[in-house]
Amino acid sequence: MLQIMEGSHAVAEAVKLCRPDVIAAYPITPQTHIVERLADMVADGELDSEYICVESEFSALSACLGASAAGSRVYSATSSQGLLLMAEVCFNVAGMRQPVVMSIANRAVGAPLSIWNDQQDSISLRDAGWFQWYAEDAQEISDFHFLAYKVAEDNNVLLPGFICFDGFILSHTYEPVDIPDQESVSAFLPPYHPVIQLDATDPMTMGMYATPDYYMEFRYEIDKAMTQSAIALRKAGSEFKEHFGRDYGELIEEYRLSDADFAFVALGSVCGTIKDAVDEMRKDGKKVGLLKIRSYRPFPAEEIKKALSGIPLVAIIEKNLSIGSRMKGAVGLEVKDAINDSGVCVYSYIIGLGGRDIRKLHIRGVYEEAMKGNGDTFYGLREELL
Amino acid sequence: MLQIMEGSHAVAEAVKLCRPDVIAAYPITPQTHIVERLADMVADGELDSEYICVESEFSALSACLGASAAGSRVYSATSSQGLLLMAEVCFNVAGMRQPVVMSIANRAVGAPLSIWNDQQDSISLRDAGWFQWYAEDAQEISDFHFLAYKVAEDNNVLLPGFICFDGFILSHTYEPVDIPDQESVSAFLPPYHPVIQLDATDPMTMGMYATPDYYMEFRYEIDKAMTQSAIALRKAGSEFKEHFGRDYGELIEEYRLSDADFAFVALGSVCGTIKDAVDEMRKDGKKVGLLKIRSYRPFPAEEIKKALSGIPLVAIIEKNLSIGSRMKGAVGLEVKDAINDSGVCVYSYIIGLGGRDIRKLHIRGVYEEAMKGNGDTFYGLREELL
Amino acid sequence: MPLNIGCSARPGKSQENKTGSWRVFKPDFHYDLCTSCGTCQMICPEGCINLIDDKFTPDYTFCKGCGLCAEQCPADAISMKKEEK
Amino acid sequence: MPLNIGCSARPGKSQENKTGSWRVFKPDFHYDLCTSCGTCQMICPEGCINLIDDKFTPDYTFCKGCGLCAEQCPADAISMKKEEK
Amino acid sequence: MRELRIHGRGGQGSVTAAELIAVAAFKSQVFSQAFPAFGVERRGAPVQAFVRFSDSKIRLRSQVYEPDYVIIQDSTLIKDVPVFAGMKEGGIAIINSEKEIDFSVPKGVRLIVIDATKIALEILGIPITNTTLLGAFAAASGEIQLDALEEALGERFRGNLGVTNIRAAKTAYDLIKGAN
Amino acid sequence: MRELRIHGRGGQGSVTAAELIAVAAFKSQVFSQAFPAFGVERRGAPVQAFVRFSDSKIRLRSQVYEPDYVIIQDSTLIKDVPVFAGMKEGGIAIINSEKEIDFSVPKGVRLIVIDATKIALEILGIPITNTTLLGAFAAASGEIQLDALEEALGERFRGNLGVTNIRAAKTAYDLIKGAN
Amino acid sequence: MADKSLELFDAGHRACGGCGPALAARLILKGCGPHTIVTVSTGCMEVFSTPYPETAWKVPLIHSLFENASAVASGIEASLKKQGRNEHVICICGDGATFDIGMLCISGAFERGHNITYICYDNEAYMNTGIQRSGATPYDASTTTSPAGRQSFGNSRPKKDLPSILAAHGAPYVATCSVAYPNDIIKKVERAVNTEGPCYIQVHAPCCTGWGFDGKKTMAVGKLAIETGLWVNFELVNGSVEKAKKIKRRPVEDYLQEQKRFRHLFKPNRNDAEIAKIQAIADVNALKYGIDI
Amino acid sequence: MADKSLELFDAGHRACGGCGPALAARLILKGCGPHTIVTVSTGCMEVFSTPYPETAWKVPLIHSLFENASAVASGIEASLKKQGRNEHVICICGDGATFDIGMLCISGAFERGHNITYICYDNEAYMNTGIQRSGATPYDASTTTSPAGRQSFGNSRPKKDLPSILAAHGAPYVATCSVAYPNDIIKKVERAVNTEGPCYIQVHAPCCTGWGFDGKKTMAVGKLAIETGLWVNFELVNGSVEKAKKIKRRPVEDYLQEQKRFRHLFKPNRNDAEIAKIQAIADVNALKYGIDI
Ligand SMILES: Cc1ncc(C[n+]2csc(CCOP(=O)(O)OP(=O)(O)O)c2C)c(N)n1
Ligand SMILES: Cc1ncc(C[n+]2csc(CCOP(=O)(O)OP(=O)(O)O)c2C)c(N)n1
Ligand code: SF4
Ligand code: SF4
Ligand code: SF4
Ligand code: SF4
Ligand code: SF4
Ligand code: SF4
Ligand SMILES: [Mg+2]
Ligand SMILES: [Mg+2]
Repeated sequence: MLQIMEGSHAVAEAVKLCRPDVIAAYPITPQTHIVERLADMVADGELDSEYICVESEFSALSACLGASAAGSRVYSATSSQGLLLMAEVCFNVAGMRQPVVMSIANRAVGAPLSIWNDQQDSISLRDAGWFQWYAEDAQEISDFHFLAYKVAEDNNVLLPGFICFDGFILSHTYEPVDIPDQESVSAFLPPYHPVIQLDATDPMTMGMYATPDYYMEFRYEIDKAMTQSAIALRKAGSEFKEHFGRDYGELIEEYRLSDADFAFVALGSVCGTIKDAVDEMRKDGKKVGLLKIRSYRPFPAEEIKKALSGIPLVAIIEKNLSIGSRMKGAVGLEVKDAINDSGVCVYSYIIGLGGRDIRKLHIRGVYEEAMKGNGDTFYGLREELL
Repeated sequence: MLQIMEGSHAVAEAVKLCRPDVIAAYPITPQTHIVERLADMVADGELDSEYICVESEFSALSACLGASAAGSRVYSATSSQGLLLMAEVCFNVAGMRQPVVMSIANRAVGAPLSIWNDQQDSISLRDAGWFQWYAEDAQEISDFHFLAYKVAEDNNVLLPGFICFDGFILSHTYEPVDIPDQESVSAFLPPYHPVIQLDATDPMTMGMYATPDYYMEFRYEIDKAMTQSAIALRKAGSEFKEHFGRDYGELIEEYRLSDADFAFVALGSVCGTIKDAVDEMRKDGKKVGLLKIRSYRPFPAEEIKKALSGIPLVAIIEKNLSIGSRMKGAVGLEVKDAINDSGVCVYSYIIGLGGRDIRKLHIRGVYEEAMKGNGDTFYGLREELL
Repeated sequence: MPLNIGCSARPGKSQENKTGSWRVFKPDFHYDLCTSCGTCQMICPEGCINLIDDKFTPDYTFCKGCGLCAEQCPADAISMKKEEK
Repeated sequence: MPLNIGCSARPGKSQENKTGSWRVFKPDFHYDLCTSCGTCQMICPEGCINLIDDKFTPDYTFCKGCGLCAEQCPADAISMKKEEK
Repeated sequence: MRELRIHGRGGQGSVTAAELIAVAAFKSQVFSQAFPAFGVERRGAPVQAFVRFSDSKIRLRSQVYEPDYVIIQDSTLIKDVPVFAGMKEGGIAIINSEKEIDFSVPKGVRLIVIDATKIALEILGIPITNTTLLGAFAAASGEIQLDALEEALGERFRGNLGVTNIRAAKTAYDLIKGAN
Repeated sequence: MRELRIHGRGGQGSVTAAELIAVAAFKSQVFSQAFPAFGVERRGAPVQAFVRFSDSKIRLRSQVYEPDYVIIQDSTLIKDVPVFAGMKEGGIAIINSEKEIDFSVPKGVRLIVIDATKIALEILGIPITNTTLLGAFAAASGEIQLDALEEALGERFRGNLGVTNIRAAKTAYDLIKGAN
Repeated sequence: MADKSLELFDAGHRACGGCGPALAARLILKGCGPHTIVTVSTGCMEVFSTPYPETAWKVPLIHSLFENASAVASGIEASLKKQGRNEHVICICGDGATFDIGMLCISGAFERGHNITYICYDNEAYMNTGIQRSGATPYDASTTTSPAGRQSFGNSRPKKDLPSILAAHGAPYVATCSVAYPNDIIKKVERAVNTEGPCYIQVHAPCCTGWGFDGKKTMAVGKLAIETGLWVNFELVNGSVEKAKKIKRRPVEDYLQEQKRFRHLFKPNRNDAEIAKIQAIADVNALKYGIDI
Repeated sequence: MADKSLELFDAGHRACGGCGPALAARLILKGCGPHTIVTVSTGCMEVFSTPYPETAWKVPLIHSLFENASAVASGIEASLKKQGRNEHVICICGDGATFDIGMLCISGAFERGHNITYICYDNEAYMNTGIQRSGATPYDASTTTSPAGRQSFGNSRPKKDLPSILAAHGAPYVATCSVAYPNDIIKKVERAVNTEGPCYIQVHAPCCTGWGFDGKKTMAVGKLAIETGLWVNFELVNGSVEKAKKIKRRPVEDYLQEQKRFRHLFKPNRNDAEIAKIQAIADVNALKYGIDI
């Protein structure tokens, strides 16, 4: 049913419909409204989950790991500092192949401390073995949760995943969102049946260490599972369409790209602003378009290559910064690799860090800079501070 | 004086010569021999440092931050899980612009747990704002420490840095190394004079938070400082040559590249093995060479582009894996970006993860694969396990 | 005004934030009742009550009008009034 | 033999590691002295002393020869001898 | 697309007001989006919130810089905050104030002054003016239907609180409608 | 470049032996490199260590697969560990054993059996054979000078421990030299 | 003796009017004086007093993370030792930073025996992030992560006994105090910073916003906590109770009724069973510290 | 009652001969029985018993990280609760994982009151990484990070009192025991797993390699610790000492002399002053737990 609600509450509603057995999360702005709402649901008996009020993010994800290993569907959510604090556990959960789903209300990382949005937190965990999907609006956030459990728990995948959405910009915004009913969700997402499990009636040891004779093959298996997750997502996406009408068959979304000679590439909520800007610029006669990356991990290189083929100028709108990298943005490097064509000019623009607002005029500004040949740079700095 | 000693002890000797006021580190294989040796020096009164026996890596780096902010030169060392555990602090220290120097005895990260070498740990922290240098042998490890403090404490830099070297392979190997005397080191590396400092006679607040009005500019400043560190390193490197004769004027090292039509690119100790393999292959008439990346952060894109110019086939020997990335290796993406020429074929090879030994024959094998057009893949998997 | 390195600052700037504008109620000091006990000064969370010419005087530039001083004054020498701006 | 997912395993495989080969000294049981108190079985860190036909019998496939059983036997019924291999 | 900016102080319910307007707009078959100016402000400090209205799906995610409407919950803000900044010509500014003083508003902006505090005190018994001002906004802007607003209020506030808040909104609505 | 592999058990000092050889080689003006087979082995479990010798800087970082020399600290290992694996023709294998039994070694490999335990027990009073075997290695291989080895031992072990270890090494050296 | 008139915490900070922790900061600084270096954790205190570039602190202060103030302080102390400097090193951290996420660094710092004073301003929940439960949240208090609801009476766990935990770490001096008794805070802080070794002080700091009362009642609510025995001001010297204020106790509901976080115990219906449990907590406190007159 | 003959820990593990912790593992499993799920921390125990694919564990076991076994156990317990399952959930962790780096997760798990039993096998240093100091290392023990040297007598801090710390967390049952008394371990573990709420057991587990004695002496050294009063086997029920074994004490040097880690107290010269300090620690223990006959 189409309802209007805060993005965080859309998350909470979606999580509730996924029926996690155990929830363990630690509050951090801007993720808080999610866990608060879930706590309310539990307190009111609307949601029959064990809610563990942990003392830190480190324990949050560790507890999720334990519960998952014991056979439960689990859920967590965090942001920024919290994600960094659990970095070691993140790598661990992926290596242990537990299908944990975690919502990330994206936020900048310190120092300096900032509670505001960019995507440095999840991007910094890009090696960790979690799939990472970025939502543009509340609808995607909500829908991604159903898809995430489906994909994570797929026997060919068995990997954990982040559902990323821009903190405040999406988490704290009221907007219309279609929340399905329990029956349809249950039909789409059956209960979790673990492949490996802690069980006294059938003992096994989990999380052993691997000598040089075995380690590399285990890492290979994780990478393979990640590749499999793309297939699983496409499959789940088309199944989702059958159930709910909305289409998530692709890991990317193309917006007015087919005839474009300039493409923006972006992740998350800024795609909405870019779409509006693209429409405006089209009216001005500029043949621009947008490639939205939904799945950053696995990185859909083939699709991106295809979608951008023939477009000579590409501007990546990056809400992250890999300090000391030439290109500066982490996404740009991979887009460039995907295109693999030096005829194409791929520029990375670091923008909107730490909650710096991104307006349509900035999108247009990026276009101007790219046309002038200025790229791989910050955009929108206050010169007077430098 | 040229001496023979274990790599870890070469680190300890170098650290001692740098005269850190405060050392805080937590043991983890294969870093342990470093801190044990430093503990010995302190226990025997050879080293006049405050040695804090912390309860975790999280506190190790946090204590270093505090001591550095109070005006001390500080030192830490870690590996793998320890580095991941302090990930949040790493980002913090860089943002707070404290010139902390930390040795990383590179080790794989779990799960599965592995105490053996690859470079996943430091590579995973590539966004954190620390410079990252990779040593090929004990001599480089030792020398890098003098350079690191010099560069980190440069007023145009004021950033922390990792000195990375392959765990066990370098840390546990006895080999000859020239350890300078205290007088020469002191002449090269004067005492630390902090620019900002906690001091009751001149109070200031450090580590404030930044609203969207300021945050992005602070991040820009860090990135700029990182760029400056390359300049500072070149300067320090030539000064170092004057003092000690060894040359670290460049962020890369070229080995038989000038006439090569095939280049390996690598970081760390495997470069030694590659050099031997290159010599062998040269004897077989293959015009191969090696580009060794000393500084991965800042990434010396210009230098790499120049060094590889005209070489049509490049194979990156990667001891890391960015799970779900098309190219798989993190270094390859940046090399490809640096070259920026689709005429050049850049292949990434994931090899030697979790201590899988890398032999000359594997280097030759990589060459064969590249010649066959197979790239961006694992090399050396035990097929029978898959 | 370039940035201070590492997001640091020296004391002083806090006073640029005139929290007096937040005030909805205003403490009125009745010095005829005041016993100069100093309680108000000690407990004002803004630290904005100063002893000026032997009188405990709120600094309205910062006083948020929380009413704590009025509530705690043992002599009932402070009353809160709706702010007029 | 493909890998088990997540580096996991079921019990049993430990026994493939025959730690008996580590042994330098070997416990010799003198059943004439043994009082069947069971101490040795309880305290062997390898858990490799079994009650077989009413006799406490070390499993030399795993016994590391640590000597703990001999040291602790209250009846001095176990002696350690250099291993002959 | 039309845009609204609400100015208030921490604790005065500006964010709630924005949310309620968005809900009411949604119930009035208008696409809407509401969000706060994300900050760390404590009780008493100036805050803002925004609402967008549109006939199609709203994709834009930036803050509001050129509002069609402005609601000012507390006239003391005017001194310290540029409450009228960027207002469009033809826009409407609604100010809660006891006095009918003449705030100097940008050219072409219609100014509505309402003593919402008095209404709130009378009906709710507390000087929380957000719901009252919603009524005024509904009347002045026409972006939301009164019954949709009432429904939104009824859902948000249970029991008697709902009844009184609806009454407060309606009172202001009628007042402004009457004044029109 | 020549390569040595040492087999032993955790606690028998194989890694120390490798290090001492490398030090002695260094003192003998030979470039050397010593390192253990990195593992998690506990006391009693089989372990390995390696040494390389060269006339130029050693850059190679892989383990040793085709050794010129092998030292086996404990003959009980032979049953469980492929101690002779990869040995080069013309190589030398030194085994600590009480008995002069004929170990079947690869073709072209010279076998030296020495009762190092006896020597160690006699001179050091404990069955730690690593230093004794070093003497044998020096004599058999010629890679390191006896005086360099003695210097290395003297630096590593202080006081009387140094004296006795040197004596043990020298005894083995003389024994093997005499046998040659 | 502390110069109580010295003002080391600037006006202009952004705390709510009537903020207990803001008052605590002022009083703490009066206790330790200007020759002090402070580390703070992420939380209300840090957020209302250090938005760049507006610091309210006139003593040197460093903020690093939410959970590591005590480790940062350890490093500072070591550095000062090496430099031969002798500033007091204190941590000022929220209860979340202290009872929960900071326990690793705190336990480590206390075990190592650094000469630091760790002060927790205890407003009994994570206020900065919107009133979530912490280990310091009292039994039955409703917070956003321990909400009262149809199947919940609020926080279901008793307040963690951190003073005892840190005394068990061997802290030579542990004390509790309250913003309701300003001179007591100053005195105890002064004693702590002048005691060699790691000391701990826990300051009850009512938070009008988080607990749900009017800002003018901050001191009154704090006093009620003590008068009902739900908070006890005591000193533990080398692990033994040295002093605890004697009082004539009032029933706990006098305290509970003042605050929205306990409203569900009275509305829609009075919950005598739960109130009795809270009364029992006060009774145990009274017995343990011998505060009844 | 525990079936003591059931063997749940397989031979073939890679511990040193005579390893105290390996023995502890066997005995612990006898105490809790097969209806148990174990979490272990990184350390000797994990390394000698779980190299892929050779596990020594016949009960379900999970290893995640060095520092989070108690948090993982929290999750398992919650999951079992939700599933209506009732296996015992126990943690078996080294002293480093427990006293030091695990304190965050432990403190949190105990505060939340999970129904788990946390067992520390205390070999008094980080053995897996090569004998570095932990918070459990006794005073003056030489380790690789607290080496005896020209300016040091070894570890300069007293052993952290974790049983008291966890009792102060409200643990209903806290006990210490030693591999030197196998039946006592089994009994206490059995009691703990059958006590509702978070329980803590600390098993003294001499490590021949790390302490420097011959593997055959593992039990003897453990007994000496108790006979000298440097280790006390006691039970704390709801915070109060319920039982502590009475002994006729021997001088501490009988224990110290057996171990290389204390050798510097006797060689080259006997250090009476330091030995007296250690004797004082035993004396305080004896007083605190009333163990003297
Ligand atoms: C690792 C990490 N997790 C979560 C947060 C979010 N966070 C910031 S402050 C805070 C709560 C602070 O609570 P407390 O310490 O009690 O201080 P208060 O705000 O109540 O004064 C939280 C959860 C963070 N900054 N870092
Ligand atoms: C975060 C992290 N830091 C350090 C290590 C390295 N490490 C592994 S085990 C260990 C020591 C274990 O000590 P303890 O818990 O006492 O167990 P023991 O080995 O003594 O049995 C250390 C330091 C690690 N695995 N992870
Ligand atoms: S509290 Fe009242 S009596 Fe005391 S100084 Fe202030 S105004 Fe005067
Ligand atoms: S009303 Fe509050 S802020 Fe104003 S002076 Fe009184 S105590 Fe201070
Ligand atoms: S300990 Fe000795 S007496 Fe007891 S059963 Fe074993 S062999 Fe027999
Ligand atoms: S010698 Fe050791 S391993 Fe062998 S049976 Fe006896 S106790 Fe067990
Ligand atoms: S929320 Fe509470 S602690 Fe935070 S500033 Fe407001 S009153 Fe103070
Ligand atoms: S080092 Fe100690 S704890 Fe580790 S396996 Fe050996 S005896 Fe056991
Ligand atoms: Mg708090
Ligand atoms: Mg240990």
